[in-house]
Amino acid sequence: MSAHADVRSGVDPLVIADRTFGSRILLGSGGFASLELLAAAIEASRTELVTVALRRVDPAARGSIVDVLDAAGVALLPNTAGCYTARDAVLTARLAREAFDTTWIKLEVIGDDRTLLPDAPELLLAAEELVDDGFTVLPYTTDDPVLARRLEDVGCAAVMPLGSPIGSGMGICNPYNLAIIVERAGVPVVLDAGVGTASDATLAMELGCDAVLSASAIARAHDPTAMARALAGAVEAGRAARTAGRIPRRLHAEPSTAPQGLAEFGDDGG
Amino acid sequence: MSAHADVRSGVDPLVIADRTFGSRILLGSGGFASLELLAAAIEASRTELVTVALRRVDPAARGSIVDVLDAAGVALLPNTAGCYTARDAVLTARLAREAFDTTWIKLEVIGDDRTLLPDAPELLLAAEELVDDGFTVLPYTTDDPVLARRLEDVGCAAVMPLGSPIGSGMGICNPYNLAIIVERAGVPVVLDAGVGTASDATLAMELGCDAVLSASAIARAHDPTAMARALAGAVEAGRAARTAGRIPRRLHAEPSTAPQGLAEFGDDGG
Amino acid sequence: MSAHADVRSGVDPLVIADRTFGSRILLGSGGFASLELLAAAIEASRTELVTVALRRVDPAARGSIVDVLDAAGVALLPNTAGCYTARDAVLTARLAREAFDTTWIKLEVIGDDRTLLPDAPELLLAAEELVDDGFTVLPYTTDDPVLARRLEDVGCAAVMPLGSPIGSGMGICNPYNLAIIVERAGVPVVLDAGVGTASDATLAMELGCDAVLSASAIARAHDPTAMARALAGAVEAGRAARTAGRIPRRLHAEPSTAPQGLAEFGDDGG
Amino acid sequence: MSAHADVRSGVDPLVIADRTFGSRILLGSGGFASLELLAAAIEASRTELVTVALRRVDPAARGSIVDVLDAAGVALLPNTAGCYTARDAVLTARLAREAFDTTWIKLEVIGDDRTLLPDAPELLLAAEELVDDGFTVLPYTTDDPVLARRLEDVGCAAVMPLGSPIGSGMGICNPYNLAIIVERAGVPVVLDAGVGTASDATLAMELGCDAVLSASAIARAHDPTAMARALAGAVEAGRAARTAGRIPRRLHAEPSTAPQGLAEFGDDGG
Amino acid sequence: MIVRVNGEHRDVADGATVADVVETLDIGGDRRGVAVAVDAEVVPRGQWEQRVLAPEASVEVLTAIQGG
Amino acid sequence: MIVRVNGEHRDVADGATVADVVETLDIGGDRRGVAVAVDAEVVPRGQWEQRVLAPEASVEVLTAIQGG
Amino acid sequence: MIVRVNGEHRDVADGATVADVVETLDIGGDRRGVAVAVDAEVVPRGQWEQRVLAPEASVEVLTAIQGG
Amino acid sequence: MIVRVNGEHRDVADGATVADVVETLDIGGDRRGVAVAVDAEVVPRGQWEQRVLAPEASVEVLTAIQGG
Repeated sequence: MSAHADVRSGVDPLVIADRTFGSRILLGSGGFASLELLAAAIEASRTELVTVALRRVDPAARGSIVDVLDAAGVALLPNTAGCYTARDAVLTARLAREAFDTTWIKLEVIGDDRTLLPDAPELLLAAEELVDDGFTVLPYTTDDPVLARRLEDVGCAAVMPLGSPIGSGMGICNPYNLAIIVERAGVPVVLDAGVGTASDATLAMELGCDAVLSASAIARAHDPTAMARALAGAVEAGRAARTAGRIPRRLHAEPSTAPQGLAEFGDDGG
Repeated sequence: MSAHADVRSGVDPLVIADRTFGSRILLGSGGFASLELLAAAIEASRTELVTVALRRVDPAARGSIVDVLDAAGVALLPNTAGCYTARDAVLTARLAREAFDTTWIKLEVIGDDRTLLPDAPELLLAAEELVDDGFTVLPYTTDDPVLARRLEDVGCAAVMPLGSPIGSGMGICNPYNLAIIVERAGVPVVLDAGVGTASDATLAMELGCDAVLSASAIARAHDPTAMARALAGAVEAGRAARTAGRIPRRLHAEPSTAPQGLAEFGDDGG
Repeated sequence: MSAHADVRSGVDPLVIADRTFGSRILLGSGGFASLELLAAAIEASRTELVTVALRRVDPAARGSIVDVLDAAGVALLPNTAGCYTARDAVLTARLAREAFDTTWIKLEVIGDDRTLLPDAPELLLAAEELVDDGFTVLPYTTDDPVLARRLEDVGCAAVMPLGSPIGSGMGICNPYNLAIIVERAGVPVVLDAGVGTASDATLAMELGCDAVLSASAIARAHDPTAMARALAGAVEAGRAARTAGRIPRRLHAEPSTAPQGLAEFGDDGG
Repeated sequence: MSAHADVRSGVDPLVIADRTFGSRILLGSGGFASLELLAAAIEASRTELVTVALRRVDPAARGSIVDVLDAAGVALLPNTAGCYTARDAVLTARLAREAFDTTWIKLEVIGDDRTLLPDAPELLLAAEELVDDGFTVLPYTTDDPVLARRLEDVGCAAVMPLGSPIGSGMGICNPYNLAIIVERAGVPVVLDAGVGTASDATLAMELGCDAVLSASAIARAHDPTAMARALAGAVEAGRAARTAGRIPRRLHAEPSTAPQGLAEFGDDGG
Repeated sequence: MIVRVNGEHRDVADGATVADVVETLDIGGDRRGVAVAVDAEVVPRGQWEQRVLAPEASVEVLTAIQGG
Repeated sequence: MIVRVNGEHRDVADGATVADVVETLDIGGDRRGVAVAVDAEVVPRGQWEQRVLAPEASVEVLTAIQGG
Repeated sequence: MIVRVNGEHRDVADGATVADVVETLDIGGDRRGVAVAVDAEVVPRGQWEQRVLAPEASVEVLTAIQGG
Repeated sequence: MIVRVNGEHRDVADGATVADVVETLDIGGDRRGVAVAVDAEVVPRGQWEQRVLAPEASVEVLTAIQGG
């Protein structure tokens, strides 16, 4: 996606499908020690879109995350976390649509519980079926440019490649793949998973991502609210830097001070 | 230097010698196409300290950089750019003190004009002499932790290690050295040289630098003002992230959604 | 795959399916300027398995690569280069079986002609069908650990993840993925694509790969024969290093000389 | 130093000062659990030059390292390990000359016992004094290209930059500095310190180093003899690869199979 | 009759509906954000009252939690 | 009749076989390493003599080249 | 007599001072940010008037430019 | 008189030489690879016999160990 938006004037919205967002951070709600911390992180990150998962009702549960998101005035993005097959993911998406009255779904189809990496064929299968069923599909995918392209081709509203495994905090292990995905994408590219700290988010935006989704980096930070604020700034800085047009890398130095007019003090008397 | 300042409350000043700065960006004034662009970058970066060089007076010169800095209300930091010996650097520093009525000096003693890398022994010699002469010395140095320590030991008010060669835009080639310098420094550490874009500045702050000096990355960017704004945000984001306390890196995934309460839809009929 | 083979005694064969190889280099035959250069590279690399592609017969063609491989006494590994669908790849594999009287196939199903990256779903489909048809399938795959696992699950005799795009010479862009693939693989892991020079091959073996396939790095080197020899040594060195058990990485120094018994010369008279 | 030696014919000696070596590995003798293991590593590495340190005579000491080196027929290279000042290093070098009847010295002047990094100004001072005193000086230095150049200028017979701290096994933290050192060096460049495993040594040679010195990587490996053999092969492979001339790195793929003559099977009936 | 609700066996009256079962779960508030699947099929809220459970039916009653 | 051989139209006698077509291609040596597909189906070497081509048949005659 | 000013030879009156030489350079404004070295020694502004130049003296008159 | 040998105080006869001190150290073999410094000055092997130690002299007797 082009980065030639007018960042300076502050008019640089993120557009996914038919919705426009003022913030380029998506927040994963998992891992926060309390709903209060989640609420504080939502405010500090300035996110407008927050993921939730579907689980069996638990009478012992205190408070409702839906109420927290309502109070914060942010949109809810249900996910299919925990699904290992297209069939379970599709069913979960339909339950989410029923529960939250939204056709938006963060599609996760995991290959195994050790790496939590996407299962490419099942993911593509589920994406196709959900798009046909009228969903706005945001798939959590690998950093494979071909898979990203095929997800776009079947009608996904965005692609959400990982930088590194969920919760690993390893950042972007393969910037080249991400750059290729961005170069060829016709839909927004959202970095999903792997962000460990601010510079990871800045780099993602400099590589041309349109947004960053972060959960663990914020929720599990020593100070989640401060990290939420840090990532918000990091995403804006990275977006602005890409728009500003960085200098090229070169192996050798390039003087920042012109040599002309340099004084000559003669050779050392000593 | 400790990063346990209270970033949240916005009270997190940079203190060098006897002066306090609200901004953690130092701006190099070299390379801007015009004084107007420099002025715009000063405002966008929110810097409070800008370097200047000393050269022979040029009657043909249009406008005075000193006036620009005065108008912007920022302090001037003269440098010794172009000096290859301790003797020339010391003399240049004394001329700067005379010209600008300041004892602050960004000390540069270069080893050759290809790499523009510091000459360690000459640099240390000059630093010692200038400190003895009452200067507040901010030396541009390599990323050698031992040299950084010796510069501090002779009384430098800060150390300014490079991330990569001046103007190379290569970022921080050796984060390990920088981390060691920070770990042992008793004075502020300012990343000087090498910054190419926002993520470099964010990383520098996450590594524990107290500030970042940037010239080429801003002056030579496609849109210097936008890049100045980007770097300002990047520095704040990196500082905030270090203070917030990042999650550890791990090779394997860590779920952001708890598995408890996962629905069971039975095995696939199909 | 375990690396606890007895490298020292030189008894450390590579076993794929029912065949045993003394060399851990697979050679891609593409890109050599002449069959003579190919023959020289085969000898210099000490490979025992060389890929060939299937194309329309060209009466103008000089010499037969099959004769070259026969003369060199190395086995031929047909590939499905140029196929974009499972169907074309399966048909090409069957033609190769007919032409060369071998059930071994290097399975390539490409997603597009720009990145030449594998198409995960089509690749898995083709692999399954060819395994069912009795082929010994060696799939060229991405560095996605889940896909690698699924290819093994459908019966592939090895997995051949890429380090970086074919011919890019970028080496191993994501060593973490490769390490995870190796950690979980029950069949040999062959690094395929991306090798640019010797250190890439050494690193691949240190990460636990069982072999390295190289084409462009050798064929397009300034001196292909010398590079073939270099890669042969690099693969052996990497294998030996993994078996030898490397020292851990640490941020700080560890003396290689004991301090005990250090002379004391008193303090400097000067 | 140029790499255009005739590697193919096996005639590619390392020349330092007036001596010629058939092997491009220098072995540090520190850290081996026994003199027997050291002897085995010497043989396996095929080194012809081994470092020793000077310490107070210890009547309890079993066996003599000098005898071991004599028996192995390799030259002895005394070092000044443990010296923190030019004065102690110079005195130690002179004692070594007296003890071993050699003017060769591996010059180490350390800045502190935590990083064991060289102290640039003291190192240069000691090098100059020892060269004037007729020594053949091989200085252990940082990866600072300017310092390397100045060491060469005062007459050092080689420069031995570190890849990373002694014993850290971090490999080459800043390949750019090493490349610049090599590009400008008029004397042999020996990578000293930091090698953790084979690929580090291969990379060093690909960057243009003339030799690699390794101690901890071999001595502290799980199997020192196997690692010695691995590093010997790794150094040769890297040297050969540099001479062979690697392919360029490119972001996008470059086909290794020509598309011409690709079969057309019509579109899928299904 | 016996049905499985969120993985646990429950004895419910013959002819019990999805609504009856949901009732037994002490769900706070207006049940916003609750969805039900019976035997791996979504049952829209509008049909909870009508939808009668068969013996051995597997009922999943789900809601939002922190995740992703 | 007209058939397509490796993408080019050829006029061959009615009842021409795969073997006839392969014959027309000046392939050196013993034809080792040659395989044929007709209309996207492999024709084993043993059937080249018998296999008669239909009009418009698409014949691919392939062999090994450097690649991969 | 001849002195060198910023690298160029100038013919100045015997007894010329630093101030005289600076005068000849058309420096705008109040000369803030200007410093002078004679034969590699700083001459404080307060001494410009008194400091008489010797023949062959090398005078460097410097000011601030963008840099660093 | 008292001298320091490798950091330890030793009582030696007045007029003791470097050779005498080295003798007291039980050094195996031909003493190849041994060097001596007295008060931070190298004493060449050829002078061990002649070189008489002063009271309080600091003698370092060094040899090769694994290192570097």
